[in-house]
Amino acid sequence: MKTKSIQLEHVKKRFADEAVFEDLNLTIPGGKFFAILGPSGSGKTTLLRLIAGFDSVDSGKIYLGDQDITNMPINERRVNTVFQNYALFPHLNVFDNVAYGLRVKGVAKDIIEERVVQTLRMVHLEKMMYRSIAQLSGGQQQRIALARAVINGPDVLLLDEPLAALDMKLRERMLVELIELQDQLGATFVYITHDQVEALTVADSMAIMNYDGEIEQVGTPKGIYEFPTSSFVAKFVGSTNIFKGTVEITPESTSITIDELGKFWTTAQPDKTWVYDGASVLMSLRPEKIEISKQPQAGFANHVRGTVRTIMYNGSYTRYTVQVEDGASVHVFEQNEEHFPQEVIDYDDVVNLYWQKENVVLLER
Amino acid sequence: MNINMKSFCLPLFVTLFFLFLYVPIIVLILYSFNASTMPYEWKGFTTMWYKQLFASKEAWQALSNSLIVSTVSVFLSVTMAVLVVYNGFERLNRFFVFFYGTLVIPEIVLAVGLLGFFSLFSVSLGLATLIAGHTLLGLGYAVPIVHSRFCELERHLTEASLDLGATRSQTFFRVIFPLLMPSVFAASLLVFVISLDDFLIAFFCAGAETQTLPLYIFSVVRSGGSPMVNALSTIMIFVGALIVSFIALLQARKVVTIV
Amino acid sequence: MKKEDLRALFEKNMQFFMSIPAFVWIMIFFYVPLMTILGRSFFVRSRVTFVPSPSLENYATFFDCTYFTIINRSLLLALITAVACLLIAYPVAYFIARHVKTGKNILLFLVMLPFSVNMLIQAYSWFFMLGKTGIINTLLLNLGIISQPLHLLNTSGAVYVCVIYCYVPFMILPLYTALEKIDARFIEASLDLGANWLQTFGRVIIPLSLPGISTGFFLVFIPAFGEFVIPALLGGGKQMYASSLISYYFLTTRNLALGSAFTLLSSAIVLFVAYVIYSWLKKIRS
Amino acid sequence: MQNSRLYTIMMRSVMVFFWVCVLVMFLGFSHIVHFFRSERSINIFSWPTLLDVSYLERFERETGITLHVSYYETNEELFSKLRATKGSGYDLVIPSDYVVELMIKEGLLQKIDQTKIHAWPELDPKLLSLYCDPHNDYTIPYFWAVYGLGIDTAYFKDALPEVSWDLIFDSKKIPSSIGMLDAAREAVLLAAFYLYGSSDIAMTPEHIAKIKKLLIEQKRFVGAYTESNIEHLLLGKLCPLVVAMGPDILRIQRVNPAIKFVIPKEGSFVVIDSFAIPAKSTKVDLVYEFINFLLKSDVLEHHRAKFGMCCPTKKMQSIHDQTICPSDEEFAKMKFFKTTLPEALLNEIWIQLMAY
Repeated sequence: MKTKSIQLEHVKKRFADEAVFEDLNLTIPGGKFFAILGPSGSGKTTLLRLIAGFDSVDSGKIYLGDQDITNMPINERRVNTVFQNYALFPHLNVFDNVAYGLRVKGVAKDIIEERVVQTLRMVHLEKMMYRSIAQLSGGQQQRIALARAVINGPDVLLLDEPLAALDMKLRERMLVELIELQDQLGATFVYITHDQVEALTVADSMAIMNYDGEIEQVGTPKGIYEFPTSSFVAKFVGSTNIFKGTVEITPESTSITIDELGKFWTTAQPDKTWVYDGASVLMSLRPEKIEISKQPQAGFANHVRGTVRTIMYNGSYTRYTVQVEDGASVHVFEQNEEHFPQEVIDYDDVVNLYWQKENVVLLER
Repeated sequence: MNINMKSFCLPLFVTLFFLFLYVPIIVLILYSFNASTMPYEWKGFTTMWYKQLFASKEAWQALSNSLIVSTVSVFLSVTMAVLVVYNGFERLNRFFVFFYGTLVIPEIVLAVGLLGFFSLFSVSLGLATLIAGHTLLGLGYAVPIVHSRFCELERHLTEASLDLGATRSQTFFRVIFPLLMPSVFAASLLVFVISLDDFLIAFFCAGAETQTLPLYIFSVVRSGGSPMVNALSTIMIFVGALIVSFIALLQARKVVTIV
Repeated sequence: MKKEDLRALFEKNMQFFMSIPAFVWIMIFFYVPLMTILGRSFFVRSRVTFVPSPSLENYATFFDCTYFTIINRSLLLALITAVACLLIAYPVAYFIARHVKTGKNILLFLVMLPFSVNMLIQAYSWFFMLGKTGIINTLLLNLGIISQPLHLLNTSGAVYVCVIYCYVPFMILPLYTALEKIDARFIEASLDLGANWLQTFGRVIIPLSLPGISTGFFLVFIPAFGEFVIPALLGGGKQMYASSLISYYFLTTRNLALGSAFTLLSSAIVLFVAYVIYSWLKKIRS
Repeated sequence: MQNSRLYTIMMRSVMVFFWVCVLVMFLGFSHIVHFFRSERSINIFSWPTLLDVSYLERFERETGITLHVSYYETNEELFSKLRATKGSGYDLVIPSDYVVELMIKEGLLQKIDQTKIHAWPELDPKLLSLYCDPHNDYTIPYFWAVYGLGIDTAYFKDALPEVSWDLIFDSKKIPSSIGMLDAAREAVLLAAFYLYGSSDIAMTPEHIAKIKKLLIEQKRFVGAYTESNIEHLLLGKLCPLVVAMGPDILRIQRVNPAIKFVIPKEGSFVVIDSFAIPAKSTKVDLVYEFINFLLKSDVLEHHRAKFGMCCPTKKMQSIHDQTICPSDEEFAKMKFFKTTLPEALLNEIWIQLMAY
């Protein structure tokens, strides 16, 4: 199974009045699960439609492996798509839907029969072979759409928010199945979603797109979550606290002074050129990286005091909003490890917030 | 008081209404069996008018003209409608309002316009001009019906089929056409009935040689009518009833929605 | 332009090529004829030079009371037919929509059946109803209401009755759909708030069915104005309606210029009157 | 990039042009059929009630000349079609006398050679040298008929009124309801004849006003304006008296003998349909052959029996039904529907009558 990467170079696309992509460059590694995450309206679906060939680029090139598929007709691209609302053919039953791709290419009947049974077994729906589409549930329809695409052995499988219509439990189970399927087939999966949990769990690597259709960051899920390169990525993937402040660099330490909040230590960040003495930067601090307690704690580089304003119990964790002296509020996540914790934090309690200086990320914008 | 008014007057009014609707037709059918040549007195039961009708060359000529024109214009208008809806959907969508013109303008303006147009280019009136008019009428009905059905279709079906490797024509014949089939069928039936019944366009654009069924009936009825026309009307009533019940059946099974 | 470039270009525009015939047909057989009507009515070809020059000469002939009586007669026919159809169709549509529980489709089918019959035949059937020895006359004679047969045929009364007869189904369908759509809860709410049956009818049912009424009205009004067959068959050639005058110009006297001008004039008037009624109905609705 | 846009536009206009050509071919189809018509064929344009199809087939069998017959409903239709094609497209037309005058003025007809017509000497002299073609250079008289009154004698029982045009114009003498002609020219000229003894006079505005008043007064009594529906009026007892042509009443008489055709004493109108050859026709000798066939006495007799019209030859005079084909001296009193009023004025009067 040759693994084909996808390359988009200087892609420009305009729809009537507004430009979706001005100058898009993206490389999607072959044979991997690649997620494209972005708010709705960021043009991620248009990106998918460009790769699939439903829309044509205004200028720029798209490569599949080393083959230029920019103007190749839809049906000649070794690319298959799973649509958000499945687009199963209502007048065909399950067998005919799955067999459609092979039938149009004129594959022999018996081979079709065998391939369909094998693919349906892969999605655990071999019993549903001759059912009509209307009789299937949402999850089953989604799996049939998947089977219909996968049976053609494409180099690239495009998934346009395929789990959007499913309930939470079913979605988790489908994510696992997708990952197994990708390992089994080895094809390049391109997964479009606006749900960060899906993206983080399923992707080997992913790209974040912002509202203007630009790619903010490309990297592994861990890389993007832990070390976002812009406040947009930080806020969009997971939630975070953003503070504006100025940097102070001394030979042995680097610190950042947040207006009215005080001075906090951070690690030296030599690779970031825009971090110099006196530069005004943004500081991103993940809520789960903050330790909250009424009693003072030791061993933490940074500390600040505040009063608890809201408490949201969320089952596996509790989310506090703590208001610090100058009015800024800080979100803190705390894992509920015990049924009966020693220290119970309540509304309007005065608490201490501690965090290590390594857990802070400086951002330019 | 008003409760029994409603429960008594309304049903009475409705039965009177149905009488008003059906008595003329029943009388018409009855008189088709009337023996007297003049449709005034009842002279006993006979079916000779049906024999005479089947023997009359002119009636058969009118019927064959009508059938030729109707089938050709149904075929032309429905094929063109399906082609324009399937192929023109993405880019030419905003031009679809073009097709609704024929429904708004009174039909006499259509007929008169065609006659003026044909005489301007000295096109000799005949079957061809009649087919042109009826196909135009047909397009006015077929395009909206097929277009509304096409809009109901899942937007991505065409793309899904292309994505799975089918060519555009394979997509059309394997996915789009089967799904459009009910509306195509309903449109053809409707256009066929309209073309068969159309009088105005035929009256202006058919010229003297080609006589369609409505023109034949009109010329006979205009000169006082004859029981043969009664016989012909009875047959047309039953054929019409068959077609309407067929459409009602289709509609009952939610296959096709026109109304 | 090499050969295969041409081929590729054709391939790319194949969709355009397949979708064009419908547009060409509509353009040539609808919009061009309309232009010829416009052209003929506005341009007068001087007898001598045959050079068409724009002039309102054709329209001038129509600013005379005879032509307006003809148009008024058609407008009156259209208006009376529409109102009569409304008064006849509304109770029937209401009965079928709200009172009939089972067999709604059968009743609707029975309403639609005469509609499937050609209008010519419907007109012809009224020959037998209204003739001197027709059904109505014999009925009235037998009942002794009249002494000798009435003169019903070849009168404008016959034309009105037959036009109403032919156009009632056009009115029933939109009314039926509008009445059936009214949610029973509104009626219950109105009754619950103390309104009696008549008030509910006036304040809830009729306003909510106004869309159906206006659709039905126009489905009857505009075609009834252009009615040509029924006056020709049952009117005894005594009174000219708009369409009969149009056919007189086009077929009998072959004066296409005046015919086109009159067609445009009468269509403009009927569409204008329709618009006035439409906006009046809309004002009631809001 | 720019020229591909240009090519697309060019390609698309070629496509549109292609479909337009297909359409033009579709419409012109009937014209093309005209071209391929065999040499030995003639196009005839005539009234529907003049030629019997079975006899046309007999002619085709005997001579091998194929006949393409098309029909017109009114003289105006014939005249406007011939004028539109400048006298081409047809080889033989059969216009009524008042249209012949117009056609000759517009140069739509070509001269005929009287020697080629075998039956020429037998033609009834009273039908020759008419007002519209004094020297018969362009026309050969064929069938003719006279207007008059169709009376249902059963209605009047024995008190048959004295037959005159008062019966349809004088409000005191008009019976309950009458059938009137539904053509502008005939009705207006008939009214002029009733008022002024002849329609061949210079019409002044007062004349026209009086004609209009007369027709409008008469409208109250008119059961129906029709020429094709008189059978229904008479037999259906709707109108006891109708204005009609002789042959039509003759046909009704076969069904109900009580219906008689009478020519009013003041005289009436006669309409003569005659053969004429359009200016641009090239098959003149074939046409002569066809005319000679139609003027043969047995063919004339068959058409007279079938349509009831009066024959053009003297010899047939004797077997005519005297009531509908008047003798020579009565014929002298007959008038023609000569065009004494401009057509626009005729139509205006008629529309005002109809609008009333």
